[in-house]
Amino acid sequence: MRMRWLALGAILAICLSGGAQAADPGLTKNSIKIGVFGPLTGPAAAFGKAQLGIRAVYDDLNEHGGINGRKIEVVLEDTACDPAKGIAASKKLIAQDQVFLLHGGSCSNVVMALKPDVIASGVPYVVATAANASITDPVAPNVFQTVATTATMGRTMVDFAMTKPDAKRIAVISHSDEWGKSGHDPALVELKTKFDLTPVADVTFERGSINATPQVLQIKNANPDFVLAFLYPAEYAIFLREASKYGLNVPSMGSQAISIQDTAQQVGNPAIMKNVYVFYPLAAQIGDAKIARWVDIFTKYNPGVRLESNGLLGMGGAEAVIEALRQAGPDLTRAKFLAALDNLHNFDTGILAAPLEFSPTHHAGMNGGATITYVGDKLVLIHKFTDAQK
Amino acid sequence: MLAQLVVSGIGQGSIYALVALGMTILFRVTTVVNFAHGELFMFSAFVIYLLLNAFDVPYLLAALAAILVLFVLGSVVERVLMRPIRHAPHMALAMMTVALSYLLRGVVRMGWGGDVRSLPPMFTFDPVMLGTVVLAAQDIVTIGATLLLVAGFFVLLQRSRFGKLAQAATDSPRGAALIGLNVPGFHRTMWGVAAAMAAIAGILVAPVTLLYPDMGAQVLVRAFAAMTLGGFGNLGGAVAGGLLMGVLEQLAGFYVSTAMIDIASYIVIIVVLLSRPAGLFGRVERVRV
Amino acid sequence: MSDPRRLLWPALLILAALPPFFVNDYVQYILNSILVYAVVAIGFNIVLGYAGQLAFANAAFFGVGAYTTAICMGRWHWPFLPALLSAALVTALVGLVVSLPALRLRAYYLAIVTLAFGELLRWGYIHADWLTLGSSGLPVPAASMFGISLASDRARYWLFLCLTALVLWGSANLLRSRFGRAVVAVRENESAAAAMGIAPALTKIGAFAWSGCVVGIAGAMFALLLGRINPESFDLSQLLLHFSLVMIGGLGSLVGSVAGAVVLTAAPELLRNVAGLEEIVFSLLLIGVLLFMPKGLAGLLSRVAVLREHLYLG
Amino acid sequence: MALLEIESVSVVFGGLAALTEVSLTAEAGTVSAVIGPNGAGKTTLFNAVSGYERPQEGVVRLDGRPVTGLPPHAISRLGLRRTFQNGGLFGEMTVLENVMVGADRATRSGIPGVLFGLKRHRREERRAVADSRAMLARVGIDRLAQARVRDLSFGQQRLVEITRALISRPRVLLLDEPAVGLSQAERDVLATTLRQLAAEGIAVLLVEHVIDLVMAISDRVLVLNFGRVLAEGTPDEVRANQAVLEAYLGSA
Repeated sequence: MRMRWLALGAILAICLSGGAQAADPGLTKNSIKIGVFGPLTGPAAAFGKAQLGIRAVYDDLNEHGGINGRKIEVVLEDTACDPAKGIAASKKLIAQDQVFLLHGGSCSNVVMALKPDVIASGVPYVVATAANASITDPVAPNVFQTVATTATMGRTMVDFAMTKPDAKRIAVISHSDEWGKSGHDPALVELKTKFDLTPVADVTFERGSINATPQVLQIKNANPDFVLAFLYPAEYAIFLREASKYGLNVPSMGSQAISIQDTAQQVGNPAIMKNVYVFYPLAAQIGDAKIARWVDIFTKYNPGVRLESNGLLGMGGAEAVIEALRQAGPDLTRAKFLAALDNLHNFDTGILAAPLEFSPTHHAGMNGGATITYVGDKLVLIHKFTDAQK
Repeated sequence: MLAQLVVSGIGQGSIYALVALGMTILFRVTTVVNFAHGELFMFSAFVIYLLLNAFDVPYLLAALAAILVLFVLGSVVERVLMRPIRHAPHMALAMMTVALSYLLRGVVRMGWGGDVRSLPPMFTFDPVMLGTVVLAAQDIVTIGATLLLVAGFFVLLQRSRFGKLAQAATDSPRGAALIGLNVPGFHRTMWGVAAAMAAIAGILVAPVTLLYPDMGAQVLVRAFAAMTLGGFGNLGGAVAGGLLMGVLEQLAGFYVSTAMIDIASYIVIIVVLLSRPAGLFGRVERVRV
Repeated sequence: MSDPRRLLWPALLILAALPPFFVNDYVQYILNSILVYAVVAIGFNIVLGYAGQLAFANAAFFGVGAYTTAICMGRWHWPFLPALLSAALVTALVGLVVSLPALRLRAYYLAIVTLAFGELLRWGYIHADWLTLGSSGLPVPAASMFGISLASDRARYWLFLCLTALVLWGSANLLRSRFGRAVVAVRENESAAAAMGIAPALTKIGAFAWSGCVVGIAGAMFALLLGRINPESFDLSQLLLHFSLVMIGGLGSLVGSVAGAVVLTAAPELLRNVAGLEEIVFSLLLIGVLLFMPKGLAGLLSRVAVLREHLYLG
Repeated sequence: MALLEIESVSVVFGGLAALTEVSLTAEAGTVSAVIGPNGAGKTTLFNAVSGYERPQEGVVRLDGRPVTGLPPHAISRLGLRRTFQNGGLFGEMTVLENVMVGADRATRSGIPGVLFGLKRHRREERRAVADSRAMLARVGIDRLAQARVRDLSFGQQRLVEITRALISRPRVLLLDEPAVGLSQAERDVLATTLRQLAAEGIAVLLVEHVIDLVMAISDRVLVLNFGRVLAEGTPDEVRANQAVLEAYLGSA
């Protein structure tokens, strides 16, 4: 008698565990569940527009018939750019919502905090706009970055600065938070290794401060040829205003978070903008036909939300996810999706300034980016300093 | 270079002085330290932003309206939040202002989201050159307004009957009530005046800085440093402390390191309060058994 | 026969040990967070509630505990237990240092000095790259205790549960002894306490040291919970949360502190995704407590007879 | 030498001579009273003896050991307890807890023992509760044990403060106007209790306005006027002293 119960128990156990292997979670006959997360609230909410852009691309895909017969179901979670909330969001998406893949993260500290558990869970994770190079270094099989890493950005900005004829004296101003530091450090390394230079001035400027006189005067004292600024939009605008007030009229370059139209509006003086260059990760400036499709998608699915470059930044990653899903074919599994991403070569997302290049050992997809500046009152994308002088 | 730093420091310090002045006036009359004063300052900037963008009124009108709105807000805060717990221990009063700062930040974040907004510069005439020293229009206005307000408050509190009543209401509320002074009403007015002071600081600073919900905290800590340096509850001390803090930050930032700017106020607070709690001009309170 | 109430706490403990068998990783993580903030609230209540000192240094204590643990484990490769003990000890010392101004300064001055102290410490975390890796954050390596790996949330839950129970029990014993009475006596009437032979200065120092020790333990738990520590976690918004935990939970009540932690850690999970909503709900809760329910949740709970016996209202 | 010796103590507040060369000795087992009009310096004398005021001149000795200048809690630990004219209790705590603060003086449990709830310390805690309840019963207010002190009447608060002082087994007990606010019945209980304490060897020092209570139970009486000693002696000597009659009771 007892034997029968034992056998029944064993069969039951097999079914339960067996069931789990058949189909990856978050996948049904006609839907793929994707967990999108980012700083929708809190001080860094401006970066959260990337998540709105990502969701818009998926919504647009659904309207055009989805992919391989499946529609994308987006679950949106907030991290408020706080590691504790970020971990809660990712665990909710993995354990509770049981999503098929994760696509999110715009604050590197949050991504670094939740990365270990995500790697352990094996859930495919495409990083939205968090750019810290250490996110995909060392490489993890299920973690991919789809924007230029801070190392790439630092290198590109230094290279661009050095294209200014006989530029030798480079000054750097940055925030002391993670975001500023992750741009500042690689730039100094590039300056040292490639050009054997050290910055003539290296000053910090705290988030939220409203006066940059000591910083501007220190930089002016070092009479630099070029200033690299790893600052948030508000503080970069204050720096530019104060620089012009004290006669520091030297070209300066802002990093990826800066949207040049906003800065122009915040500075409120076109003359200053002549000397302003910004690292630009997108294929063209907003308003150019080349990226009109994505601008329309963003505004269509996010009515009333003011569009700026941050909003479009994550869309390249969404295009990569869609491409990988397409290549993985109808009977989709996480393994196939990861394999498809692994050999996505020279993939032009249409929206990003550079193609995405992945391989099993290299998951930082985008290396390089353009620079955007005002020539007269027209926005122009350039790669060398001299391009803007024509 | 030194002159430029000092001038810019005074321009910056006068903002701290304005905020510290508002907090000191409130502290002197109601013995409450308003931890939400930074947020009142932030809120007034957003009120101006709303008026300018939604109704397209001239800046001056928007500024005056903001002062009025903040005065009403201050009075409502006193009536609804502070008066019911006026007999509670200091901790409850302090916590109420902390809760108020939390609430204002949440309301603004919900209303205007996380975007950083900016106001057109209030004065567009070029900076004045004093030899090599650049004095921006904004600094002149801020310094001018601060001196004006300080003088005004000195006359109001030291000379006028209103000032005497304020002093009476502080020293012995019960005594003041006995002579027919409506003490709670008086507190409500002072909360209104303090909030209006925060609005004035907000009006002067908004065009210089950029608007986002968390801009209040920075200014609050500097105002504390100013009040501590000048001696808690001492009007002249708050203003002198504010100006000193502004200049100190600039000098520390230039001559020592720009990383020092942020902690100059923390160091001042700790050093002054541990060595001479009464600050430079305050009087030492003697605690009797 | 030992009276039945003595069985109340052990029974609660066993009951509390069960959830890991039923919940998924996400809910488990929330439960772990609740335990961390329960210990934070207990520690902060000792200084704010029992000793009546308006000190704004709790987020700083929390940071010191977390960083000490992360540094001991991350850079010097200590196992978890010695790192936890050193975190408790170092933070107790920091508590002692912070108590020195408390001996001379009254309400507001103490609040402002401790606020400045907390921000100065955070500046230190950012700029002491050689020790804390600055703002890029300090990873906390996988921990184990007595050979049991603490990598999974479930294992961490049982560890946190033991630590919380230990802190709750130790604090209750201390508060219901001559030390606890001395702390409350000094809060109520310093000169009368001196007349009874209680040294006010020593008592305040003891309260701050014990509070530091407890919040240091919470910091160590926080380091384990996140697996990575960075300076922004210990700023003013963290301090606001600590204040809300204690004020809404109940000033001067251990059970209130735990209740505050449960409510305020679970609530944000329900208020997700709406900008500013959490701040508004927290501040309205705080205002509501200050105006209508000064005793906080503890006041509410104390109406339940069986709890009043175990509710040390001090 | 006497248990408590006060030798020509003078206290000056910013130019105002609150006390000038006041001397008093109190033997163990006796009740001494200090009387005088308001502002005569009675409370200042208590503050000087118990360490709350630093006398400019003079010495206070306890058991022959000089204690002037020691902080209040140090003097208290040597066995000198006092009550306050107003507000000497812990408002938020219950009557029992207030009294237990007094009982705590006797316990020797260290922090580690208490922290880990060792048996010895739990027993000590239980004994402290039992002793406190017993002392409350002795003073006749045990029914108030669970009440919050803040909610009690002024008279009841005085009795709680005296109970707390008694349970801490003082060697010298300073009582600042204990009889004020007490009903006649409560005053009788107070009188007998004080006499019993003296009988147990405690030196009781009393500042009091209720003259018949003072005269009934005091062994020695010190009369202060404007900070100076007007007269000193047994109740009868003082009652007959002409100078006291004039200054204090109005010319007969």
